[in-house]
Amino acid sequence: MISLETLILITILSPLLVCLLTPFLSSKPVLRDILGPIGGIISSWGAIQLMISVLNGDQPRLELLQIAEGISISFVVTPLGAVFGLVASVLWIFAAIYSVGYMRGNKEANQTRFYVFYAMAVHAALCIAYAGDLLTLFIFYEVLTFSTYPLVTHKQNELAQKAGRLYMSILVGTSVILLLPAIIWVWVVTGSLEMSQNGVLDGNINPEYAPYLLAMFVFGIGKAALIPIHKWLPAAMVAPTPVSALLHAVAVVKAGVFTMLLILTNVFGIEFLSKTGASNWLVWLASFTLLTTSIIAIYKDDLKARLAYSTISQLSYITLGGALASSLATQGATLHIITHAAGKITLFFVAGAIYVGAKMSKISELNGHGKSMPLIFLAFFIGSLSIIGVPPMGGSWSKFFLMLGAAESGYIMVIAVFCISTILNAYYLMEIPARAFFFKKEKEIKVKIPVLITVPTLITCVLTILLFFFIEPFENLTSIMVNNL
Amino acid sequence: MTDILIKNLPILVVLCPLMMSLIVVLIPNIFLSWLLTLVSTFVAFIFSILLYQEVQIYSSISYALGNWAPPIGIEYVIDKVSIIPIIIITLIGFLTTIFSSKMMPNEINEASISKVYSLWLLAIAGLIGLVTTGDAFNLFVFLEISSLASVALVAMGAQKDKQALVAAYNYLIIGAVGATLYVIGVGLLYGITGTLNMADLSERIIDLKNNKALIAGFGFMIVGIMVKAAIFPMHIWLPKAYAYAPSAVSVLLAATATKASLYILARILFSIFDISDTLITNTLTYVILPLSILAMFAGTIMAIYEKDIKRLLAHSSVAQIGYITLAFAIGTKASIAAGFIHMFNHALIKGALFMAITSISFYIQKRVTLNNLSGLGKTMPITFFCFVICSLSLVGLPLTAGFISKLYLIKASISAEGIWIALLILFSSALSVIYLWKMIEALWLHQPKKKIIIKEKPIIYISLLVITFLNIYFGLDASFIVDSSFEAAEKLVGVSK
Amino acid sequence: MISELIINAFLVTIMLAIGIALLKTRTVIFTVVLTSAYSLIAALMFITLDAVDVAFTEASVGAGISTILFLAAMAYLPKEEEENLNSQILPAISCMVLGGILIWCSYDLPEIGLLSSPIHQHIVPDYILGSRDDIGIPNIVTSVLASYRGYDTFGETIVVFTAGVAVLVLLKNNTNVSKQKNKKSNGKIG
Amino acid sequence: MERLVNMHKNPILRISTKILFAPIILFGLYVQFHGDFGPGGGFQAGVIVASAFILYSIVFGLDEGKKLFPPNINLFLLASGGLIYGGVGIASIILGEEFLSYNVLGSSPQSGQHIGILLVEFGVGLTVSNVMIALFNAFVGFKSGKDK
Amino acid sequence: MHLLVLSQEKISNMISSTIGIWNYWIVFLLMMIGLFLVIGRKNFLKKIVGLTIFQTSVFLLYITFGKIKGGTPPILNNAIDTIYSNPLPHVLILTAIVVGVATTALGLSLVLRINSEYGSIEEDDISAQDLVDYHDQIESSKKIDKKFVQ
Repeated sequence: MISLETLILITILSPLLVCLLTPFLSSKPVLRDILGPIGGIISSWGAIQLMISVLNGDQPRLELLQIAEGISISFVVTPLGAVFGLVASVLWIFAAIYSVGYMRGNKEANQTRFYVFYAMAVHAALCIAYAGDLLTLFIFYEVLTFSTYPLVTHKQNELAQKAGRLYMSILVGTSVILLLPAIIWVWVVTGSLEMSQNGVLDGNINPEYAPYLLAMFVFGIGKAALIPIHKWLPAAMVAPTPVSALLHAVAVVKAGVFTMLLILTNVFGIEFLSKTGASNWLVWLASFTLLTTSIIAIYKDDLKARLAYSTISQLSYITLGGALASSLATQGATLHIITHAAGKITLFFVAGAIYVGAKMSKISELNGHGKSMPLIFLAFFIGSLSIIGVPPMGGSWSKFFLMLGAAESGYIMVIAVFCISTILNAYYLMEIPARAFFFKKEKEIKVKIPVLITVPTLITCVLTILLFFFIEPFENLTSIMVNNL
Repeated sequence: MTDILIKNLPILVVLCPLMMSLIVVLIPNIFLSWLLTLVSTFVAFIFSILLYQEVQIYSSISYALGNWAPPIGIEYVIDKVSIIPIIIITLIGFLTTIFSSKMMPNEINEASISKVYSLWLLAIAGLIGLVTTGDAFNLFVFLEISSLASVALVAMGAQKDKQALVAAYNYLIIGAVGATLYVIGVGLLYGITGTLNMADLSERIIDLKNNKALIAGFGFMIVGIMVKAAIFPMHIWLPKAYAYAPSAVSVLLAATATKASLYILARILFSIFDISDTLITNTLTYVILPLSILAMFAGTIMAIYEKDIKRLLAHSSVAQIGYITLAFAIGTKASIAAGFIHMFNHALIKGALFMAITSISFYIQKRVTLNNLSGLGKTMPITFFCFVICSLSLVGLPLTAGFISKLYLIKASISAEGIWIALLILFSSALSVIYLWKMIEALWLHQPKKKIIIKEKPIIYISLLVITFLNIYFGLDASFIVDSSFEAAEKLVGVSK
Repeated sequence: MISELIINAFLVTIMLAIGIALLKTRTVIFTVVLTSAYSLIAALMFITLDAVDVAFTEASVGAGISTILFLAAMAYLPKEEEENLNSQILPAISCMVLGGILIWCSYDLPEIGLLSSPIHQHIVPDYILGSRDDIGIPNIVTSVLASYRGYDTFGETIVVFTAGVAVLVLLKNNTNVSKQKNKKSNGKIG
Repeated sequence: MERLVNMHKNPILRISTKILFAPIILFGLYVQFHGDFGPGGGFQAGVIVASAFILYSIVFGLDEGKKLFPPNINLFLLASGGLIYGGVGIASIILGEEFLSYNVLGSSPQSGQHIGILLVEFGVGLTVSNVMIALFNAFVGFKSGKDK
Repeated sequence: MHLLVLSQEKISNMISSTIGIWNYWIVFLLMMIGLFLVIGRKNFLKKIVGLTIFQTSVFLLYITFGKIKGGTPPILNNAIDTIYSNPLPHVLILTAIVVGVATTALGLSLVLRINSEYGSIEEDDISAQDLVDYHDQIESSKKIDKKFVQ
C-alpha cells in the first residue's frame, strides 16, 4: 500500500518528470510523444486514488520544505482540490494525445520545447490543486503563468509577442500588485498562511475591510478573467489549439476559478461571507461579466475567439457560484469545474481539428462542411449541449445546482441571469453545427484529420455524456466539502 | 597558532586582501597576480565565515588595535550587524575574482593587470575595513581607500569607452564631496563630545539633546553617507560609473559598494544615534522615507526608458537602494531586518545580473544594448537561464531570494504604516517587470541579425551559476539571512522596539 | 592672547580674499598659484593654532607637491576656463543653505581655546600622560599618529599607495585595448 | 616643456642642483628620524626626499631622473613601505598581541614602542616619497593623446 | 579706575568672543566657496581646485577645535603645568591632508586623460560629445536590426 504522501508526490511529480525527460528525447520523437500520455495516466491514477481517500474521509497532507519561520511549502488534498486535480490530470491524457496529433499534423516548429512547457503547466496546475497554504498556491500560480508564456508565444511572430506581452502583463501584474499583498494581508491578520475548511478570517478581520480584501483577491486572480481583466484570454488565442485547450479547459482558467473558490470557501469561509455580505458586489460583477461576454461571443466570427468569450462567461458561473455563499451554489460551482472542462475541451479539440484538417478558423467558412467531417461536428454538437446544460449531458447537473443555490440565497435575479445566458449560449454555440449541417457548401475542400486528433475528441465527447450518469462520486465529494463547512 | 588566528580574525579579514594588494602590484605575471588575488579573497571569505561563527558565540567582538583600550585607540567592532555586510563583501569579492579571470585580460592591457588587481584588492579591503571599524574617523580613511581604488577601476573602462573617464571623474569628485561632508559632520560631533569612537560617541551625545551642533553634525554625516550610498537624488554618479566600468568591476561595485555605505547609514541612524530620538524619527519620516519612494519610482522609470543594458541595471540599482532605505525609514525592528535581508539579497541579484550582461558583452565584443541582445538566449543557454532566474528574483517572485526580501519588507510596512506603502512597493516592483521583460523578450524571442556561434566558457559562468544557485537557495531556505537580519535589527534598535 | 586671535583673524581674512579671487579668476595659472598661496596661508594659520606638525605637512604637501602636480598637469591643459553658460543659482543656493546651517550651529560649538571643553578633557589627557610614560616620545603628535592611532596612519599610507598605483595605471600603459583586440573576437560571427 | 627640457644646459641650475641634492636628502632624513622629538615624521620627510629627486628630474630631464632612480625600484619601494608598516603589525600579531601593538617588539614596552614607531615612520616615509616621485614622473611623462 | 579696568576686561572678552566666532564663520564661508567651486563650476580643473579649498577649510575647522588659549604645541617639555594644545585633531588632519593630496593627484590624472580623449575639460562640451556617442551606439545597433528584418 502506498502512503498518501507518496501518492501526492507521484501525482504532482509525474508531469514534472515528463517535463524534465522530454528534452533528452528530442531526437526520438516517438518516445518523446508517448511520454506525455504515460505521465498523464500515472498522475490520473494518483489523482483517483487521492480522490477515493478523500471520499473515505482522509485528508492527505505533505510538508515539503520550510523556507523561514511560518513560511513553508506544503500540500493538502481538499475535496475541492481533489476535483480539480482529477480534472487536470485526466484531461491531460487526452490533451497530450491530441497535441501530438496537432503538432505533427500542423508540422509546427520547436515541438520539444512545446511539450516541455506543456508538462510544466500541468505540473503547476496540479500543485495549485493540492496547495496546502497560500504561499504554495501563489508560487505555483506564478509558475503556471510563466510556463504557459512560451506556449502562448509559440509562433514567435509579432502577433504572438504582442499577445504574450498582454498575457504576462495582466497575469503577472495583477498577481504581484494585488494577489500578493492580499495574501500578505491575510498573513498579517491571521499570523499564518494556512487555510482551513471553514475560512480563517472570521474574527480576525474587521468585517468592514473584508470587501476590500476580497476585491484584492478577486482582481488579483487574473486567471479567473472577470471583466476588467479578461483581455488576456482572447489575446492568448494566438497559441496553437492544444494550448488553447489547456488554457481554457484544463489548466490556466480552471486554476483561476479554483483559486477563487478556494479563497472564497477556505480563506473567507461561506458562513463569514453570508454573514457579512462581503461578496454581494461580486455576485453582480460576475453576473455582469457572464452576460456581457455571452453577448460579445455572438459577434465573434473567429471560432476560437468565440469559444474564448464563452469560456469567460462560463468561468463567471463558477465565480458566481462561490460568491452566492450558499452550500448548494458552491457544490454547483465545483461541479461546473468538471463539466465545463470536459465540454470545453471537446469544443477546442474540434476547433483544432477543423484547423488542422481543413485550415479553417472562421465560423462563416464552415457552411456545409458537416458532411465532410461528421464525427467532429457531432462531437461539437454534444459538447455544446453540455455547455448549454441540456440533459442528458454533464453540464445540466452543475447548472441545476447553481440555480438551486441562487434560490437558496435568495437571488432571484441571478436565476434570471442564468436563464438568459443559457439562451445566449445556445444561440452562439448552436450556430456552428447548424451552419455545418444545414447551410449550403460554398467551396469544396480536401479534409484530412489525423486519427490522433479524432480519437481524443470523441473520448472527451463521450465523457461529457458519461458525466451525466456517473456524477455521484463527484457530488459526494462536493457534499463532503459543503458538510464540513 | 589557531588561538592567534581566532583572536585576530577581525583584523585579518581586512589585512588579507590589503597586504596582498601590496604584493600583487609587484608581480608582472597575469595569471599569478590573478591567482594571488583569488587566494586572498578566498581566505578573506573563509575568515568571514569563521567570524560569523565567533559572532554566534560571543555576540559582539571588540578588537583594540595596537592594544589601546577603545576610546583611546581605534576599535574594530564585529557584531551581528556588521557581519552581514562583511559576508556580502567577501563572498561577492571571491566570486567576482573568479569571474574576472577572463574579463580583465580582455579589457585591460597586460602591463596594467597586476596593478588593476592590486586596486581591486584595495577596493575590497577598503569596504571590509569600512564596515568593521568602530571609529568614526577611521571609517573615513577606509572610505577613501575603497573609493579611490574604485574610481581608478572605473576609469580602466576607458580602454573600451572613453566615457568611463568622465564617469570616474564624477564618481571621484562627488564621492570626495560626500566624504568631506562626512568629515565635517564627524568634526562637529568631535568638537562637542571630544571622542571619535562610535560607541563612546553614542553615550556622550545623550546629554546633548537639542544641541545645534549635534543636529548639524548628524545632518552632515548623513548627507555625506547618502552621497556615497547613492540615495536619490544624490545618485547621479552611480549609473555611469557602473555602466562604463570594466565588466568585472561593474559586478563588484554593483554588488558591494553601496551596501557598505547603506550599512554605515544604518549604523549612524540607529547605533550612534537612537531610534527613539525625535531627531532620528523626523529624519526618517520627513527625509529618508519620501526620498526612498522617489528613488523607487525614479530609478525604475529611468530603467524602463534606457536602452543600454548596463545603465539600465544601474538605474534599477538606484530603485533597489530605495527599497533598502525605505525599510530603514519605516524604522521598526521588522522593517530594519527587512532592509538587511534585501541588502544581502540585492547583492546576490544585482551581482548575477551584471555578471550575465557583462559576459554577454564579452562574447559579442561590444556594448550590450537592447537591440543587440536579440536571440542570444538560445546561443548562450546557461547565461540566459541564470539571467532569467535572477530577473525573477529581482521582481520578487517566490522561490527566489528576492521574494523573501519583498515579503518581509511588505509585511513590515503593512504592520507599521498601513497598506499604502506596501502597495507602492508592489507597484514599483511590478513596473520593474517591464524593463526586465524587455530584456528577456529580446534575448528569447527576437531574431538575431547574424548567426552568432558562442561557446560558453566554464570559468566565466561558474560564478554566475553559483550566485544563481544562492539566489534560489536563499529563496528556499532563508532562515540564515532572516535570522541574522532579525538579530542585527534587534542589536540596532534594541529589544524594546 | 588677543594678539594671537587677531593674527588669526587677519590670516583667515586673507584666505577669504584668496577664496573670492578664486571665484573670479578664469585663468588657470592664477588659479594654481592662488591655491598654492591658500595652502601656505593655511599653514601659517596652523602654526598660530599650535599645530606645527600640520603646518609642516600642509606646507610641504599642500603647497609643495600639490602645486607641482597642478603645474605639471597644467602643461597639457587649456590655459583658460570657459564662461559658465548655465545658471549657477542652484549650486549657490545649496551652498548658502549648508553655510547657513553651519553658522546657525556655530553658537553651540565650544568657544575657541577653552580648556574646559570636552574635546580637551576627554581622551587627550591620556595621550599626554601616555606619551610621556608609556611611549616615551616627546612629540605627542608622533606618538598618537604612530601608536595610539597607528592604524589610521596605516590606512593613510595605503591611501597614498592606492593613489600612486591608480595614477600609474591611468597615465601609463593607456593604449586602447579595444582597438588591439577587435580582430580577436571571442564569439565567432559569421 | 621646452624650457623644462633645456634646463640642464644652464650651468647655474645644474651645479646648484648637484650641490643641493645631498643636503635635501639629508634634511629629509633628519626630519624622518627627528620626528619623535620635534615636528616632522614620515610624511614630511617623504615629501622632502621626493622633492630632491623631483628637482633633479626638473633640471636634468625625466630620462636622467629615471636613470638616477629607475621606475622598477620606485614601484618596489612604493609597495615595500606599506609592507614594512603592515609587517610590523603582523609581527606583533605573531608575537601574540594585537595588530600594531609595539610593546612586544622590544625588551621593554617603551623600547618596543620606540622600535615600532621608528619602523612604521620609515615605512610611511618610503611609501610617501616613492609615491610622490611616481606621481611626478607619471604626470610629466604623460603623453597627451593629441601629441601622438 | 575701577570702572575702566572692568570695561577693559569686558572689551577684551567681547573682542575675543567675536573674533572666536569670526574665525568659525570665515572658515565656514571658505568651505562654502570651495564647495561652490566644486558643484557650481563646469571646468574639471576648477572643480579639483575647489575640492582642495573645501578640504583645506575643513582642516582649519578641526585645528581650530584643537587650539587651547595659552597652550603650546603638543611637544612635551620638562616644565610643569604646561598646557598643550590638543594633539588629536592634528593627527587627524595630518591623515586628512595626505588623503586630500591623493584625491587631488587621482583627479588631476583623470583630467589629463579626459583632456587627451575629448580635447576639452569643460563639462558641457563633454556631455554633449557623450550624448552624441550614446545615441550613435543605440542607433547603429538599431540600423543593423532593420536591415536584417528587410
